[in-house]
Amino acid sequence: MAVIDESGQAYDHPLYTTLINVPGLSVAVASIDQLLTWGAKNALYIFPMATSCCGIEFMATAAARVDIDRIGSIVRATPRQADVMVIAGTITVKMAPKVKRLWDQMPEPKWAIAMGSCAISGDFYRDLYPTVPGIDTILPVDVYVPGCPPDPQALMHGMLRLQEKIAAKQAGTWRAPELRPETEKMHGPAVRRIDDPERDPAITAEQSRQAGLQSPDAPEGELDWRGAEPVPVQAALELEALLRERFGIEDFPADSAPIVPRDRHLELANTLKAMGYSLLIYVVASHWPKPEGDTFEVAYALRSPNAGAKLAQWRVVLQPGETIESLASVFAAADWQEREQYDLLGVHFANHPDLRRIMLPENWQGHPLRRDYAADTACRPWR
Amino acid sequence: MGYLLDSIRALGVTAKNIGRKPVTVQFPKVIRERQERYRTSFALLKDEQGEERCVGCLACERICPSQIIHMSSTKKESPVTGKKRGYLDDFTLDMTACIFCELCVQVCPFDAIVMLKVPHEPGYVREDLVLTMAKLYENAEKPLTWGNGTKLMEMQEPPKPAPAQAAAPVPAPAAAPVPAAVPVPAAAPAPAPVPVPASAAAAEPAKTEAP
Amino acid sequence: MGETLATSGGSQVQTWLAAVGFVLFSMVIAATMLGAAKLFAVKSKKPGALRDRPYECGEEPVGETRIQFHPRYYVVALFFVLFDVEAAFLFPWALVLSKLGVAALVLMGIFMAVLMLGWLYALKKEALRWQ
Amino acid sequence: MQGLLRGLVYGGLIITVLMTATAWGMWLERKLAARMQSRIGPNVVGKFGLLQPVADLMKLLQKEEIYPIGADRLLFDLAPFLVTTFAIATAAVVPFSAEAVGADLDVGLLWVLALGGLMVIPVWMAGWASNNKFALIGGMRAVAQSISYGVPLVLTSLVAVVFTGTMSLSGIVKFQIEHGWLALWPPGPGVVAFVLFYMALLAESNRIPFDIPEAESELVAGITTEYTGMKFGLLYVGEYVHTMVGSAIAAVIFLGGWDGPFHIASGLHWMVIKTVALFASVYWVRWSLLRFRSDQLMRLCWLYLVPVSLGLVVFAALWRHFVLR
Repeated sequence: MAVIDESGQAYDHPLYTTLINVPGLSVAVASIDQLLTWGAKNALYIFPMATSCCGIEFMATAAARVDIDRIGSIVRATPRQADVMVIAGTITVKMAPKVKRLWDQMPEPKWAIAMGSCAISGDFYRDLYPTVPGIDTILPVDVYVPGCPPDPQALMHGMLRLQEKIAAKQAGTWRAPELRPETEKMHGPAVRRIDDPERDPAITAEQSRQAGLQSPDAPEGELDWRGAEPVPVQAALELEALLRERFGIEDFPADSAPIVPRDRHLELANTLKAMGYSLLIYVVASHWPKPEGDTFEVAYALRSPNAGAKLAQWRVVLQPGETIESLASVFAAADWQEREQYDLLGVHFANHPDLRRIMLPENWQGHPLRRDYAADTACRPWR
Repeated sequence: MGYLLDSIRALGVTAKNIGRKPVTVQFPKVIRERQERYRTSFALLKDEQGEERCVGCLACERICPSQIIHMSSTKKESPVTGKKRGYLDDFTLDMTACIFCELCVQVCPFDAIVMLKVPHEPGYVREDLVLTMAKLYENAEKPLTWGNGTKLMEMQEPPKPAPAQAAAPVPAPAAAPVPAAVPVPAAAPAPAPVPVPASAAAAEPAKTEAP
Repeated sequence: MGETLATSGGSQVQTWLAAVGFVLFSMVIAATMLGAAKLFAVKSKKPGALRDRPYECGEEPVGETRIQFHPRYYVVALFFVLFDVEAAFLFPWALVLSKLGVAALVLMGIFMAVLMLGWLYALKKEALRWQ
Repeated sequence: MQGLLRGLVYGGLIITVLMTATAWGMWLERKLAARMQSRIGPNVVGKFGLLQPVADLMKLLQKEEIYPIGADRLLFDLAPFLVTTFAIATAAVVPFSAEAVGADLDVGLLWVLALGGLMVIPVWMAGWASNNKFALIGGMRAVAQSISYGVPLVLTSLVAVVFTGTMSLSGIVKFQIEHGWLALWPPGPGVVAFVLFYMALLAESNRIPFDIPEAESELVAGITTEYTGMKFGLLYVGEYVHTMVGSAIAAVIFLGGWDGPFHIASGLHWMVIKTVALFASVYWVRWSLLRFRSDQLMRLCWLYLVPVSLGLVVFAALWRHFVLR
């Protein structure tokens, strides 16, 4: 088993290296070698790293129509018994260390198939803050299966290509494909973007003019997405009455929820819960950058599931430096929803039992849903 | 008891299945026939005079949601028509991040870029998935999908009053080749009435034998 | 049917030896397969830093692995001992049943009845109810 | 010494055939499972995919060996070795025909039950040594399940002992040749005993619907989670051999062993047919049914199987005493 990797040897084979040097044994070794190679390529157990829609196609590959079992591949749930990792789906920055760990836990000889655009390059999420621009930035990929998602037959084709590669590699005849110099270190798509600063805007304009096309920036006409005026329902009236009488609020905007003072927000939640609004629907924050500092608006919605499914909504406006009382003591569901708002927007909830990041890695810098956060902010080690 | 009866029924179902013919399509031997509107991968077409259809108008490059199309072109005199028009210097379509939305085909005013029915081959390096201009023109030989820019745009326009001589029932757009003289979309300049693209798209049956 | 028991005697030694030989051979087979794996298995040259960590779906293992278990497993073990010892008593009884007559039948009936009383008690105490 | 030699030679022969049969039993299982799901199953490696087990073996041989941090290395290595040894050694006393028997012990049944019961130990070893929570939980459940279902297994085979008055497996077959197969005669309890034995067999060999220790959807791969390469292979093969030998024993105890129906063409081939049919039926059940929950499993065993099998023993004793004489 000449296990030559293009980047040196990934694994060692003590028996082979000992026996090949014994004169007269080379024939025996060669035949054992062929047998092992044949085995290696015909019993590829798969470890599915299915994170999104490609995973569904992956399942279909194991199902009746394509039947990956035909070539001897079965799916094992543990990396210890797998030979191929099929990365099917978008890998986020938080997922990437886990994928790497699972890859490490697979025993040699091992192979990887990147299935679908997201796994190959990050697809059109590739410039966004949470996306790894291609799984080959963290582990060596042997076969890329294009598609969005690739259909099961394409994955089967990928497995066959992998078999060819294993045969060639273990026979020592594998030669890495020659790369064009400009794409040799390609970690993003080979294509430059339209907003690439190296592009001459004059060329773009000239090409458009030649084609007789209008400027693509021309407005497409006014779109009116606004629907009918919201109809006041009984629940809204009930809430309005409550807010008027108990909280002394007079301002009820027609198109959005009433604003409740920060210090009485917890009291309102408790009152509403006592009135039967027992279900927390959402906690959503929004960010308003202002010259004097960042203002946040946190919107809440409660629902009473029993009494005619009434909905109560209100907002709390946070001036720069202010925190908001957590609702986790009233509604258990507020716990993780508030964590999410903290994670993505940096809103601080006072007296929250466990205010940690929930979606992004613990060591993430900044809060990506703030308006001043650039979508393609640098993220180690990928960008 | 219910579990027992259900178990027996389950055993019956599997036993019945053993006698059935498997539905598996044995991939390398038999290539499964694609659906009518199945689309993957791309090709660039040439017209009947052997001229490249693409004039480098950037419509596809601009609309691509993944921003994976890149082209550059120069203006030259056409040896066929004698008029000045754009010619591609380079055209790259990066399949590593394509989402097969078909928008590039829909916006093409010259029916130059079309999609294929056969998927792009899996590759060993990312670069294998980059469709260069040469590869795109080679791909024109493969089975194409039915749709090109003109047909797709026609589909989305409101139905026009039928011309007097074409009173015959209009064939379904999916299967029928386009009539010789299609009305040109208003946006496009008219480089002669848009000729029928090699129209292999609709006519060519799906390949089902071994490659 | 008692012949096998009666006539066995000396020849059974050879049979037992044969059984031991069989076990030896099965050990040889298992050892051969493990040994062959030692010979042919490849070795990673640059093992990933996390290769030897216990598998926990890609996460860092949380807490101790070898933890205390629910006592219901212990109850099951007790029951097993009870019933298996009973079965051990039943085997010789079953072998010589035809020779002993009704007395053996009655005695063993009482034995089983006592055992089932214990079983009923456990049932009532819900010792066998998991969850 | 002569006996030892006989054991080695006969053992070698029987074990080789058994292992080969098990290897292609795996192929048979994959093919059967595939056909039950309207698939084809392995058909690329060799004609009809017949070389698939060989390819699997070759691949497993060359996989890297990994010891997880904190693993008990001795137990970790010993477990697959013992699983395979015990599974194969059980076959020592199984009479495949009047002659083809490794060692026709007069307490053959006890040998089978003892070695089958010993399987618990390496399984728990594997679970404990891996230093993995999935493996540990799998091992714990495996122990609970195995010892629980060991009781009906012992009691139902006791039914056969009560009927036949012998614990030698070939003696049991000879009795059945004389008096009719135990699963059919006496009518009723024999069938029940056979069904209970079959269920206990499924549980002992960790097959669906009793595959709680493996439970892919909950425990990743159960006790084998941390095992790589050939050691995983041995644990896997051990289970299949266990199933195969269990099927053979069920055929011997309840289905008349090498006796043909109505004594037609009795011989080794009948034993092979019965064993393979039982083996295939185990996988038929496996690919058709759902898994029991852990507590349902325990309840089924202790609430129903144990008392029913005890009742069968009592019935057998009465029948033996008053009918057979």
